Amino acid sequence: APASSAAAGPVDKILFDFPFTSLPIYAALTPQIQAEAKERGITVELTNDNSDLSTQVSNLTAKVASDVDAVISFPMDPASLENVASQYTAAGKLWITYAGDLEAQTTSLKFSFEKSGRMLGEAAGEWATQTTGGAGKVLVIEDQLTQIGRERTEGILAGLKESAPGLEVVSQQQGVTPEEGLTVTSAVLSSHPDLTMVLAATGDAAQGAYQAFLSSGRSETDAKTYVGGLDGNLPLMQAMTKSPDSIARALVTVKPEEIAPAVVDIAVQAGEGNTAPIDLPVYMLTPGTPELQSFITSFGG
Amino acid sequence: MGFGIRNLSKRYGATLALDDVTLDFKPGQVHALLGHNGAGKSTVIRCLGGGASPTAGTIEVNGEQKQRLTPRESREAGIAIIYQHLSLVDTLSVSDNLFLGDEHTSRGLVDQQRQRREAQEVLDRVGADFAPTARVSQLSMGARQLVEIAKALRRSARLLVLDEPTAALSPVESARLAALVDKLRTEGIAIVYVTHLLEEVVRLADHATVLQNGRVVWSAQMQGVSKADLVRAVGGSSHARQKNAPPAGATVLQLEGVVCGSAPPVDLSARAGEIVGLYGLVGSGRTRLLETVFGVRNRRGGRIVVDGVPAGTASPSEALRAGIALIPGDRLKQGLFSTLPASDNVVMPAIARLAAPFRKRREERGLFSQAARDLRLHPADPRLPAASFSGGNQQKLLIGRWLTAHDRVRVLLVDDPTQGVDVGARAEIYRVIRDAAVQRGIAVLVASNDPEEIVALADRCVIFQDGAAVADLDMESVDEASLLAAIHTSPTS
Amino acid sequence: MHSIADSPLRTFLLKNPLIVLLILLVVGVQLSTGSLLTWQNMRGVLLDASVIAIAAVPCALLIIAGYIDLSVGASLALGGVVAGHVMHGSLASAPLAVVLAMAAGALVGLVNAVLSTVLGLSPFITTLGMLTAVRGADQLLSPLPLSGFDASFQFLGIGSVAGIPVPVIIATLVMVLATLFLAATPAGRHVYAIGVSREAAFLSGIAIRRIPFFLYVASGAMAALAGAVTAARLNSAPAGQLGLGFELTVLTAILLGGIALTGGEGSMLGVLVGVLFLGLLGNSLTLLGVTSFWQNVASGLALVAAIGITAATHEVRKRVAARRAQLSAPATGPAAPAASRPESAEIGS
Amino acid sequence: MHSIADSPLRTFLLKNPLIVLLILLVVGVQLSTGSLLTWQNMRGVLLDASVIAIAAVPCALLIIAGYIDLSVGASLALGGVVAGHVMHGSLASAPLAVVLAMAAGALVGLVNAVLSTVLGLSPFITTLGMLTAVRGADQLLSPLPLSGFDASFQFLGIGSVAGIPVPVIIATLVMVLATLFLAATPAGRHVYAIGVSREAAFLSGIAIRRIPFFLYVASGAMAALAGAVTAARLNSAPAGQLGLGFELTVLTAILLGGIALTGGEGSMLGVLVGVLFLGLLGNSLTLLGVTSFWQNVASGLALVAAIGITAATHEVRKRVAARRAQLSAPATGPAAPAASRPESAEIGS
Ligand SMILES: Nc1ncnc2c1ncn2[C@@H]1O[C@H](COP(=O)(O)OP(=O)(O)OP(=O)(O)O)[C@@H](O)[C@H]1O
Ligand SMILES: Nc1ncnc2c1ncn2[C@@H]1O[C@H](COP(=O)(O)OP(=O)(O)OP(=O)(O)O)[C@@H](O)[C@H]1O
Ligand SMILES: [Mg+2]
Ligand SMILES: [Mg+2]
Repeated sequence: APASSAAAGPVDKILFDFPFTSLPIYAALTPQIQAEAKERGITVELTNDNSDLSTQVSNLTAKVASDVDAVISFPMDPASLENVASQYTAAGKLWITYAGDLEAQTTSLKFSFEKSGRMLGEAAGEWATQTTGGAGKVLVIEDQLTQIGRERTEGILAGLKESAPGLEVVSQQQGVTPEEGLTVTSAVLSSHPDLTMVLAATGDAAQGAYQAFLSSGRSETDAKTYVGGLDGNLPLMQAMTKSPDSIARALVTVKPEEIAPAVVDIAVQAGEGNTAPIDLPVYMLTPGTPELQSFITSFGG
Repeated sequence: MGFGIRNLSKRYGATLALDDVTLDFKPGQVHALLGHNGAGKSTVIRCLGGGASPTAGTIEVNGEQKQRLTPRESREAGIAIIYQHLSLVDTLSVSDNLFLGDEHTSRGLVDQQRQRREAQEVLDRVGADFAPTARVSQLSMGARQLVEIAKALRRSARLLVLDEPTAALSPVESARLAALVDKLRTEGIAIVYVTHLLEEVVRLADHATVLQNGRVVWSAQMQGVSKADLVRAVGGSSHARQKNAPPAGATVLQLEGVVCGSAPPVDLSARAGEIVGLYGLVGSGRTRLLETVFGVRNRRGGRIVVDGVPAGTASPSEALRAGIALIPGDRLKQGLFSTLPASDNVVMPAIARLAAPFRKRREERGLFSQAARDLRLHPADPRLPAASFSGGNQQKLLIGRWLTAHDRVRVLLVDDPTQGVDVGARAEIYRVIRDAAVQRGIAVLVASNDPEEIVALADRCVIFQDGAAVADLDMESVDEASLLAAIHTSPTS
Repeated sequence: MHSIADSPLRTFLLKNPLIVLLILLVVGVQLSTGSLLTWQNMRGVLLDASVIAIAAVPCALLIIAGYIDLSVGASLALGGVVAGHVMHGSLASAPLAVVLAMAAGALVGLVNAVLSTVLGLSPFITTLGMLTAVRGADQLLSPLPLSGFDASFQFLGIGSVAGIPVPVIIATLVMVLATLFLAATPAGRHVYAIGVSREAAFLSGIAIRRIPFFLYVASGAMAALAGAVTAARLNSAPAGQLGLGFELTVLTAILLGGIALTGGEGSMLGVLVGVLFLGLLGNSLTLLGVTSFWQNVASGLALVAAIGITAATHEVRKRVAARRAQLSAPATGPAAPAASRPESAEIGS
Repeated sequence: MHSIADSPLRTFLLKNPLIVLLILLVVGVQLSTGSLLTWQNMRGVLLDASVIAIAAVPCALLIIAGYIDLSVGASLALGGVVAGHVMHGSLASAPLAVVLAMAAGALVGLVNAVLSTVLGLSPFITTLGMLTAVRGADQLLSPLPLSGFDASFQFLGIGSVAGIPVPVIIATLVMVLATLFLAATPAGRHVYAIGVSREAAFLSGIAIRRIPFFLYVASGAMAALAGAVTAARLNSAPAGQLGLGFELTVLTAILLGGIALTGGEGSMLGVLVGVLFLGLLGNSLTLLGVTSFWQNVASGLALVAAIGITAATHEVRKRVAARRAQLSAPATGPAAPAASRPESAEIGS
């Protein structure tokens, strides 16, 4: 529900607030947004939230009185940002929620996390049905600390269950970084040497899992092994290009080069009074995906 | 009604620091506790003050027998203690320290005004010339001692315990303290007085007890007891001056117009084998001079020449390279590695010299046992942490560090060498210093507050006043009285 | 005792150089952005600073007493979660929520106190262990974020009394009480004594365990209060995200305020300056539009610079005092005030 | 000196109680999961532990000397990023990558060294500032992750020599060298002396700045080496994610190993035990299938328990030594070796 469609007016300056500054996607995305905006004569400011909720709130609060016309913010905890969002809209600015919906928002840029998780789960389940008759042991590397992580994890589990009920989820472990993925997978591999699938709520953790398989002696192209994750991850995409049989079998991701125009577009459109939300597509990347190379490029590879 | 201890024992690990000791402390009497370093004197005091709990026996307070005391109980029973190692809080003011743990309050808040007023009164009583608002960290050792005494007096104690109170005091301050003790005695306070200075015992004590290895070996009223009797009872040898042949070596150390801080330039020289005493009042600048020569403090001017070569002394390690070593005065703070084993404390500066390039453990052990023997270290256990040695034995560890370690030392600077050291070891330390000077042909500067020590040790004595070297006395013609006279005459007269 | 008249302001500033830096920062950023000193912006800065200050004050007292509490981040989250649960429960009442949150924090503090003061375990590692354990507990208590509270509860975070935001009032109160405690009560003096030397304090008959025990409990309770305030501000209490890394923020503010980890020194004014400095630094970098990775570089270097300037001024102050003492005091008088051990400078402590 | 025969093993275990806990942990988890002691699993644990150990060793030396380095997490990432850049550059060569990574880390160490030892600023806050600043620099150097390295470089992380993984070899080497350094060189002894009392060390002519200076440089270089190893293991070097929170892991391992933050005590064996304990604890919880929130609770409590048991054994050891000495020694004999400072126990330190 657009709280303030009255705040129409040309958008000259936008604030892009993406809190997870340590993620590679942050570094991939921001220059593209800046380039896109520049082409249209719009300036972009960035925040530095260091993946910390209270820093995000402080930084956004500090900018309420500034001359930005629109903010595109990825809320670390949606409820916590309602207040800030209403301050922005009250100040006559546009609030665009990135990956979520707030009551006080002008509009939103949607990514369905549950859906992308489900896509991965279903793809993995189908693969298992085809190659192993739907049997096998699965490790799910989850992220219970953030809202999006929880949604993704739910999607993965639901997708798996629907498409291959015979799969056994032997362990669910917290992990978001490559190091965490590596450590956790190594440990689970030792209690379940016959582990065949790892699905991770982040591509980075999936990459750690991939390395764990390799260093446990699993072949890069082992026919019965499946590693999949959410979000682009360069090393995994590169592994996919190396061989069609790579155990890096699936990544569900958005396309940075679609996000950048969308971010600028939605702000401009909202400024013009059009507050329809934009739904960004997600893509399933597999070793056979033809545009793999273009994804690699847009992720900075 | 009185105070005392009955069959008191205290064990530290394997050390029986007190072994069935019974003592009475009577009102209006000064009871002196004597004995070698590590005999158990401070342990008696720690038991009285609640700093240690006895293993067996009882403590009598006001006619009541107690198994142990907490510090608070001890204080409430009227016991006031001045510990051997001062227990003041550096970051607080004098008056805060005086009332620590016993503050005057009004409506729950500290009554600063009243505290300052009372602090001023008690500071006046001990003759202190600093304000109650001064921070303790800004006071000299002597002044801190006065704070401790004032702290004890303030509580109108009925048993006052002083553990080597004069070890860091000048003769003037000691005399002032003696007068205070006399006055308190007439007020009916029982006093326990620990010291290694037998003069003080003769002058002050009504009763004396000698401890040895935690046991009472001698105890008597002081009427008719002479200093010689005490020396015999303590088991030390009196350290009469053994005259060496006057040193005829070449000049080893020359200070040419050395300026430290705001003091006037100092010229001074010492020859091989010569021991030069530095004598003066508290704050007369001896420590500062020694620290400047050793590179601890910035030298503002002048030259330091060792064996004819100008020595750079920008830091202690440079000074050491130039052949200058210092045994610092505030040894516990400036010297002791309290948690490291005794052997490390002794051999630390020697480790690097012995190593080639790896450490030579056997030689290190040899050095330690040599020092332990020379200085009668007790216990002579290299593995015991330095903190668990008695005060005097900690001093010995540090003296041992410098008297054994450095072959290359040409100049030895010694600040207050026998502070807190017992009579027997005192003689040993003098012998070790003298031997080092004569046999190794090094020049020694000894700063001391004890005229007796200067007489016993020095070949020559330089008198300090207000940071300046005002007189140079040949010790052949000097005794303690003339030394005392020298520091109290003004340099202009 | 000073024979040369010195302006009290100058002495004060020499003693608290960070204040000068703070003023320079404020003036500089205000001139270049024009928006630092707006009421709106300062309100945000003060609100952030208040939350830090509420938890930092008892923590600073612990450090002065020679202890440390690294578990405040988890206690903060605990406070938020407990308050959130109460507000979503059947007895929803803002005062009850605050009281129970503080009680839960106090419980964590109690465990810290028993471990560190009664059992004498290393405060650093026990409170670090508690940080991890309590953080786990927070998430178990509230795996999903609680949000959407009564206005009565939100008042704690976004309300104002006489135009002053409630968290600022609380922080001011805490700070004033702590200042009074330190300066004017016996226990306050004892905090310093314990920090300098537990042994000396013990021998003076001071309750060397009871005071830090109480401070640990206070630290837990205050961190939880800060958590309740944060939850009220956010109108949400996400267990996994509240107070992440908060312990380091608090510690940094305290250290910036000139309170040494070795204990025995420091003042509440220092804490205030440290907290404000941290808050204004982050805010200024954001207002200046410094890009994100450069912000990290800049704020890290600013920390180093701040501590460097404090140390340098300290040095200057000592020199000045020493020179002045030389001029005024007789050479044989008692050691001059403030002229402390020249050696230590050379050792570079 | 011991009149009652005691088994050296028993003495050893009483001195290093964490080893007992470690063994109990291993046996318990092995019995209930059957997979802890598989080669596959131990290999994983050892690899993780090696990375921690490489950085923890010089860090522990710094702590023994009374300093601290909190910037190791950022130096680790820096090492990974620099090595990654070299491997993607025109001169791609694994040895060069390692050397340049270590040089970059050493540079960070150098800055820390100048700030903390030469200028004498608070090591805690300066290295904390450097942590933030260097982390920012890491991300500026490599905003996008570098990945896909030569096999020659990956060998550093996943290769083996004679069946032993390369990181384990490196860690062992570092540990052995440090043990030798501490025990057999004068500088090693000086580290303890400086840690106990800088002033006393200074007056003993010890290079009180040079030694910690060198240790800071070593700490930076070794953390960067650990970073290169990690990058090789992961086959990628994501600047923002490498070594997040690593400084706390390292510090925890060191403290668990019985090295006190006050300086002056500790051994490399302690670091080894601490590192292994941390690694095995996390691994065991994963093997046992404990869910993530409970893992936090359990590992926090395990830390507290570990430090508690160490302290309790210490106490027992003192008592035993005292009793034994009473039985065997004559009343006035020298003190037993292990009986240190009973008062301090009475003060409850
Ligand atoms: N904390 C301790 N731990 C172990 N042993 C101790 C401890 N304190 C004292 N001792 C031992 O107890 C014995 C008695 O020490 P005490 O301090 O009472 O001696 P003292 O007579 O005061 O000696 P000094 O004249 O040197 O001060 C010594 O052998 C000493 O090593
Ligand atoms: N820690 C200090 N800080 C500042 N000034 C000091 C300090 N210690 C001594 N002084 C000053 O330096 C001057 C010389 O003192 P020094 O300690 O060298 O005298 P001393 O002859 O060794 O006396 P003492 O008997 O106290 O050892 C005195 O004016 C004293 O006030
Ligand atoms: Mg004694
Ligand atoms: Mg002196």
